[in-house]
Amino acid sequence: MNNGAPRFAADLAHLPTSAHGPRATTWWGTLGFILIEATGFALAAAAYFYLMGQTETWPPGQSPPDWLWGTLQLVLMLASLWPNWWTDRVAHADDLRKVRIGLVVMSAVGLLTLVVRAFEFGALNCRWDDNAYGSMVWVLLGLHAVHLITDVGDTLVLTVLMFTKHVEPRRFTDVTDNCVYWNFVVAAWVPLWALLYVVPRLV
Amino acid sequence: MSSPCRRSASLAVLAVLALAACDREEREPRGAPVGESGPGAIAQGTLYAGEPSPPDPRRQEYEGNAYHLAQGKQLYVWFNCGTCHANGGGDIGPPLMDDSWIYGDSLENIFATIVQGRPNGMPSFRNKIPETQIWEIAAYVRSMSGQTPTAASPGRNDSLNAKPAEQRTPKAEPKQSTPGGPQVEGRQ
Amino acid sequence: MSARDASRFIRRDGPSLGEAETHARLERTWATPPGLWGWLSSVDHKQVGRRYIVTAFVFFLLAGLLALAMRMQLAGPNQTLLTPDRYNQIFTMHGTTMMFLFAVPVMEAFAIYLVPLMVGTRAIAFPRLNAFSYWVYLAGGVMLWVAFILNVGPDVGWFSYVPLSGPQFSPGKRADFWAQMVTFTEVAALAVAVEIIVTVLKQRAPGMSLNRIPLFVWGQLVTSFMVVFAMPAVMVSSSMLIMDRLIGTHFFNPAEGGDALLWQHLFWFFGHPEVYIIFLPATGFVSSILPTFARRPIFGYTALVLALVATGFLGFGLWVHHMFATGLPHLGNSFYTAASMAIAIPSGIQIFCWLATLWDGRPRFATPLLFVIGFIVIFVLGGLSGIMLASVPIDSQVHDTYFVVAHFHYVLIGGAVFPLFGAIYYWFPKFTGRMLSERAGAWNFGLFFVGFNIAFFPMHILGLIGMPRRVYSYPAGLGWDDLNLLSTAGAVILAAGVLVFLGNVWHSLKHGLVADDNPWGAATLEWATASPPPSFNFVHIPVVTGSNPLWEEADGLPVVSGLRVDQRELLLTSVVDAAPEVREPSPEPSIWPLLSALAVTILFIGSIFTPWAVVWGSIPLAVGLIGWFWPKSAPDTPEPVIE
Amino acid sequence: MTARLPIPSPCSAGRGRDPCGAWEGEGSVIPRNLALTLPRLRRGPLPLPPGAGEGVARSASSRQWPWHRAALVLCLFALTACERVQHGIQSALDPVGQQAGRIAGLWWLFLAVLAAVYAVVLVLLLVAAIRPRRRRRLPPGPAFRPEEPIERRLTRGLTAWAVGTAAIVLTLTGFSYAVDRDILALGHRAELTIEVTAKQWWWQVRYDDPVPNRSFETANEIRLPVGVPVRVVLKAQDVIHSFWVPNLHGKTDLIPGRVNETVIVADREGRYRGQCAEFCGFQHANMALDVVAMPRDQFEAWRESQLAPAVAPSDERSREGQRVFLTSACVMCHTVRGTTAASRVGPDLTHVAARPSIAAGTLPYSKGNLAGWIADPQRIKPGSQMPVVGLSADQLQSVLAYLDGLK
Repeated sequence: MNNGAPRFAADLAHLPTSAHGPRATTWWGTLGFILIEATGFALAAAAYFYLMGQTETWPPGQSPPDWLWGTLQLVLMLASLWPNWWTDRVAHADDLRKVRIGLVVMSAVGLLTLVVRAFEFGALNCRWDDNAYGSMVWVLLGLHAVHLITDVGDTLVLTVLMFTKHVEPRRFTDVTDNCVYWNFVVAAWVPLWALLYVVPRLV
Repeated sequence: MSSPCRRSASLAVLAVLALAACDREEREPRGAPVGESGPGAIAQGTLYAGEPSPPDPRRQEYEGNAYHLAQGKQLYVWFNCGTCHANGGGDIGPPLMDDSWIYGDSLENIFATIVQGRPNGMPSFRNKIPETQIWEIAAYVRSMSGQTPTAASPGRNDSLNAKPAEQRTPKAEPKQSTPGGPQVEGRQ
Repeated sequence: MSARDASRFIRRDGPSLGEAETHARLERTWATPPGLWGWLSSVDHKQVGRRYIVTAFVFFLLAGLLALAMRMQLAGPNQTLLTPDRYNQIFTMHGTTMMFLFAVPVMEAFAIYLVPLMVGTRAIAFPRLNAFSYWVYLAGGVMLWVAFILNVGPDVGWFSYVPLSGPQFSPGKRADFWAQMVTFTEVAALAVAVEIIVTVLKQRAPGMSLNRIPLFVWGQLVTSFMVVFAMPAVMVSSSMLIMDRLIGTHFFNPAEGGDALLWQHLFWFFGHPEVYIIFLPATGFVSSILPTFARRPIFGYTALVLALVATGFLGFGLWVHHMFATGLPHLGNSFYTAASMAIAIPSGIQIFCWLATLWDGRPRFATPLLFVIGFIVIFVLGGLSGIMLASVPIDSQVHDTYFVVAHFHYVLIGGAVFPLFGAIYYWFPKFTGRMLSERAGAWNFGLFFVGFNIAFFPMHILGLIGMPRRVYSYPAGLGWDDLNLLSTAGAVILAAGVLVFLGNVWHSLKHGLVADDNPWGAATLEWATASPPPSFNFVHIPVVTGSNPLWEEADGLPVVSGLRVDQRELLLTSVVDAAPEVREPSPEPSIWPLLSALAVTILFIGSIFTPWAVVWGSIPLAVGLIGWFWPKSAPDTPEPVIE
Repeated sequence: MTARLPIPSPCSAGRGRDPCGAWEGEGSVIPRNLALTLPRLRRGPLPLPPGAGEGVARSASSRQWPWHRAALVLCLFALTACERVQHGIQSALDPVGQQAGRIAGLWWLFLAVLAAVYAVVLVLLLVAAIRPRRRRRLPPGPAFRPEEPIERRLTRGLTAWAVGTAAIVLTLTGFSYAVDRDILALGHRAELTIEVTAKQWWWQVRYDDPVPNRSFETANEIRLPVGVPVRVVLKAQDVIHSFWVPNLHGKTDLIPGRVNETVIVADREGRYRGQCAEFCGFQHANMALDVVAMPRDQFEAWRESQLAPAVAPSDERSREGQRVFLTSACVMCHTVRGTTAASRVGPDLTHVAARPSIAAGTLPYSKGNLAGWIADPQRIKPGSQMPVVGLSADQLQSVLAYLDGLK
C-alpha cells in the first residue's frame, strides 16, 4: 500500500470456506490437545509403573479391580467405534439427516459409558486414600472419566445444535473433529484398561 | 447496589479473607507471648454442659493457625500421646476424635487437662512441656474431632494410613460425658 | 451504477476495490470494538500479545525486587533484615514468578504478537482461546501474588520438592497456591502452544514453504511442541501434590507405597525442557536481530533449524542431571551425562552460525546488536559451566550451591533476558510506532552487562567454596562475605540498568522518534506492514518468494486477493509448501473467553479449599464454554454474488 | 565407668593449623537474669585456617552497608580469589579426601579446557565484530547476496566447529566417567560404618559396631580416623536433606523412605564443615555439621569416651542442674545416657560439651553460647524445634553447669 499499487499475484476467491480434516485449523487444534492429553496419560501411566516398581506386592493388600464393568466398558467403547466411524463418514458427506442419527446414537452411547464408569469406580476394590496404588488407579480412571465427560458434553451440545437453525457447513467439520476426539478417548482406554485390570493380575 | 457500595463491600470481603489468611498462615515459632495463662487461670469445664466460657483469643491464635496445628500434631507423636490415646481412637486413654468430652471440650479445658493431669491415668505435664507447645497440642486434639477450621487442620501424614486426616474429619458436636464411661471401658 | 456504488457490493479484496476503501472496510471488520467492553472482549492477537508482554514485565519487576531483597539480606553474614520464613517465601516467589509468570509467558507473548505477522496472516489461530489464555494467566499470577502479600506465599522453592511441600511439612495453604498457580499458567501456556503450532503450520503466507520460515518462527514452533510434551508433566505432578495435600492420596508418601523421587522425576521431566522453552525463542530473537544488523542473511539457516529441532529432542533426555545427588544408579547417570553434554553440540552450532553471520556481515552496532553480543559473551560462559554440571562427579560438588545459581542465571539472563531486551529495542517501533532512544539503550546495555557480571560471576566461586543455595543467612568466617557483598553491589547496578530501560520506554512512548514501516531495513514480513500494524495486519496477504522476502522483493511484495473484507477471514495454506487451500472464517470478539476464564479461576481457587469445588465449579465453566462456542444467531452472510 | 577420658585433640601441628583453638569461642556473659537482654551472641567468625586472608575474618563489621568497600573489594578480589578457593573448611577446591581430590582434579581439567574454548569464542566474536571490511560501503540489506566462496568456507568452518565440539564433549564425558568409576571403586573398601539421619534441622550420627553395646549416638559431628574410608549410611526422618562435606566428597541426598550411602575418607587431620545442601525448610541455612579427622589412636580414644555414659555431676550446682534437667521440659526430647532422660526427639546430649558446636553448627560451643541457646533458641534459630523453656535464671545456671560438665 505504501509503494503504490499492489502486485496481485493470484485471486483466491475460488477457495472453499470450510474443509474437513487436516485442511482445517480445528482438526489441527484437536490434534494438539489430543497430543497434550496423551502425554498426560502416558506420564500418569509411567508414574503407575514407577510406583509399581517401588513396591514388592502389587496391588498392596487389595485385590485387583473386578473384571466386569471395566471390560464391559472396553467392549462398549470398541463397539462404539463403528457408529462413530459412520457419523464421521456422513459428516464428511454433509448429510444432515444421517449426522443427526449418528449424533443421537453417539450421545446415547456416551451417556451409557458414563453410567458404566460410575460402576467402575465402585469395582476398583480400593479407595484413593488407602495407599499409593489406590491413589494411582483412582487418578487414572478419573483422568479418563474427565475426558469421557468432556467428549460426551461436546457430543450432546453438537447434537442439540444439529437440530437448530445453526446448521452450516462448518458444523459438519465440528462433528468430524468430535469423532476424531472420540477415537482418541477409546484409544486411550485400551491401554488404560490393560493397566488397571490386567497388569495387577500379571505381577 | 451502587458501585461505591459494591466496591466497599468487596473490599470488606477481601479484608476478611486477608485477615483469615494471615491468621491461618502465620508461622510464629515462638508461640504467643506468655501471659496470665497457666492452669490456674483456666476455666474448668463442668461435667455437664454449662455456661460456655468466653472465647479466649488463643482459640483463634492456635486453632485457626495451620502451623501451630501441625506442630501440635508432631508433638503429639513425639511426646507419645499415642501410647494411650492411639491415633485419636483411644486405647488405654479415652478416644480424642469422638464427640464425648469428660473434662470439657474447649481449648482451655484441654490445656488444663494436659497441664494438671486427670484421675485414672492422665499424667500432669506441668513444667514438662512448655506452655506454647501445650496450646499447640490442645489445638491439635480439637482438630481430631473436626473442631478447627478445615483450611487450617492438618492434612495426612507421611506415615501409615491409620485414619483420614484431620482436615477431612467431619465436625463432631461435642457433648460432655462422665468420667465413668469410655475411660473405664477402655481400662477394663 | 457508478463505480463507487458498485464497490459497495464488493466483499473481497482485489484490484476492483481501491486501496483506501479496502483499508477502511478491513478496519471496520477487524477493529476491536471501543470502550471497556470492547477491551475486555478483544481477540486481536496484537492486543493480547501486548497485554501479555506488559503483564509479564510487571512480574519481572516484582520478582526483581524480591531478588534485590534477597541480595540485601545476603550482603553480609548473619543479617536479620528478613526472617527465615519471609526469606523462604521470597526466594520461592522469585523463582516461581520468574519461571512461570515471566520467562515462559513473555516468550509466548512475543510469539502471539509476532508469529502471525511474520507468517503473513491476519490473526492467530483460535483467537478466543488466545484471549482466554491471557485471562487465565493473569488470574494465576494475581492469585499467587495476592496470596504472597497475605502471607500465604509458597515457601518451598519453585521446585516444591515433596515431602517438604507435602501435607505434613507444609501446613496451611501456601503450597496449594503454588500448585494451582502452576495449573493456571500451564493451561495458558498449553493453549498458546496449540495456537502457535496451528498458526505456523496452517496460516503461513502463500509460498512460505518450510525452508522459508523465519528462524524466530521455527524457534517458536519447536518451543510450542516442547510445551505440548513437557507441561503435562508438571500438571500431572502438581495435581498429585494438591491431591496428596487435600484428599489424602499417597503418591509421595513412602509409608504407603508412594515415593518422593516420583515428584522429582515428573517435575524435572518438565523442568529441564522448560529451560529450552525459554531459551529457544530467545535464539529466535538472536536469529532475527543478527541478520538485520549484520546486514546479511543468516549463515547456516538449515543448520540452525536442525539445531533447534535437535535441542528440542535432546531437551527431554536430560532431566536426571538435576537428580545426580539422589543416589540413582551410576550407569543411568552416565547416560544423562552424555545426553547433557551432547546438547552442547547444537548450541555450539548455533553460536558458530551467529558468529559467522556477524563475521561476514557489515555490522551496525545499534542497541539490539549490543544485547546480542552481550548474549553471546554471557550465554557461552553459562553453557560451559553447564558442561561442568553435566559431569556426575563435578555436579556432586556444585549441585545446589551458588555455582548452580550462577550457572542458570548466566544461561537464563544471558541466554534469554539479554536477547529479550534486544528484541524489545528491535521490535519496539513495530509495537508502538516509535523508536526507543539509542543513547539510553547503550546505557541500559552497559549497566546491565556490567551489573550482571559483577552480581553473578562471584557466585561461581561462592559455590565452589561451599555456599549452598536457598540459605537465608550464613555465618561469617567462611570466606563468603566479600563475594556476597560484591554480588549485591552488582545486583544494584543491574537494577539501575532496568531503571534506565523503564525510563527509556516511558519517555519514548511519548517522545520517541516516529518509526516508519521498516526502520531497521529488516527482511521479514512483520516489517512489510505499518508500525504499529493495523488490526487486520496486512491489507493483502503477501506472497513469499524467499527466506528474506523484504530483501529479495525490494520493490514491494506480490500479494494475493480474494479474501473477504466484510467478514473476518483467514487464508489457510498447506503444511509443507504453503499452497493456498481454504479461506476460513476467524472468530469475532467475544466476552465469553473472559467469563470462562473467571469460571476457571473460581474452580481452581475453590479447589484449594475443597475438592468439591471441582464439581460445582464445573457448572459455570460448562456454561462459559457453551456460550463461547455457541454460534451467532444470525447465519453468516452468504457468499457475495457481484465481484 | 565414668572416668573422664582425655578429650583427644585433633589439632595438627604439621601444617600450622589449630582447628581447636578457633573453636573455643569467647564465652559470652551468662545471663544472670532472664529479664535482662540476652547476651550478644558471638556467632562468628567461624574458624578458618590461617592464610585464608585477613579480609575474611573482619567481616563481623560488615553489618552496615559499607558500599565504599565495594571498590576496594573489587581490586582485592582477583588477588584473594585464588587464595580463597584453596583454603577453606567448606571448600570443594581444598580437597582433603581422595574423592574430593579426584573431583577437584576433574574440575580443574574441565576449567582449563572450557576456559580455552571460551577464549576462542571471545576472540572470534571480537574479530567478527571489529575486523576491517571491504564491502562496508555497499547499500544496506536488499541488494546483498552472500558470496559463494565465503559461504563455502564458513560451511567448512561450521563442520570443523561441530566436530571439534563433539570431540571436546566426548573427551570430557570420558574423563568424567572415568573419575566417576574411580570414586565408586574407592568406596569398596570402607572399614567403618556411620549412620547419619537428617532431621529438621540437625544431624543424628550413629556409630555402628558389630557388638551391639559398642554402638553409640552423637549429633552434628562426625569424627573420622585419618586415612580410613568410612561408609556413611544416609537416612532422613522428615524431608529431603543432602549430606555435603565439600572438602571430603560431593553431596548425597538423604531421602525419606530410602537409604543412600556414600564413602568418605580424610587424608589429613583437621576440622571441616559440612552443610545441608537440599532446601529443607525454615532453618535450612543453619543445618551444618563438623567433621573432625584425627589420628587413629586419638579416634579410638574418642570412641571409647563416647561409649561411656554421661559423667555424673560432681558439684552441687551441677547436681542441681541435673535435677532441673530431669524434671523440666529438657527430658521430653533429649537423652543423657546414664540418666532417666532417654527421649530421642532431639540430639543426644551425653557428651554435648565435647562437641565443637551447638545447634547444628549454628554457634561454636562455649558455655556462654549454650546459655544463650537454651535461654532463647527461637531468637538464634527461628523455627527450630527447640522451644523456649521457661527456666528461671537460677535454674538456667544450674543446667548450664550440668551440661558444661558433659564432656
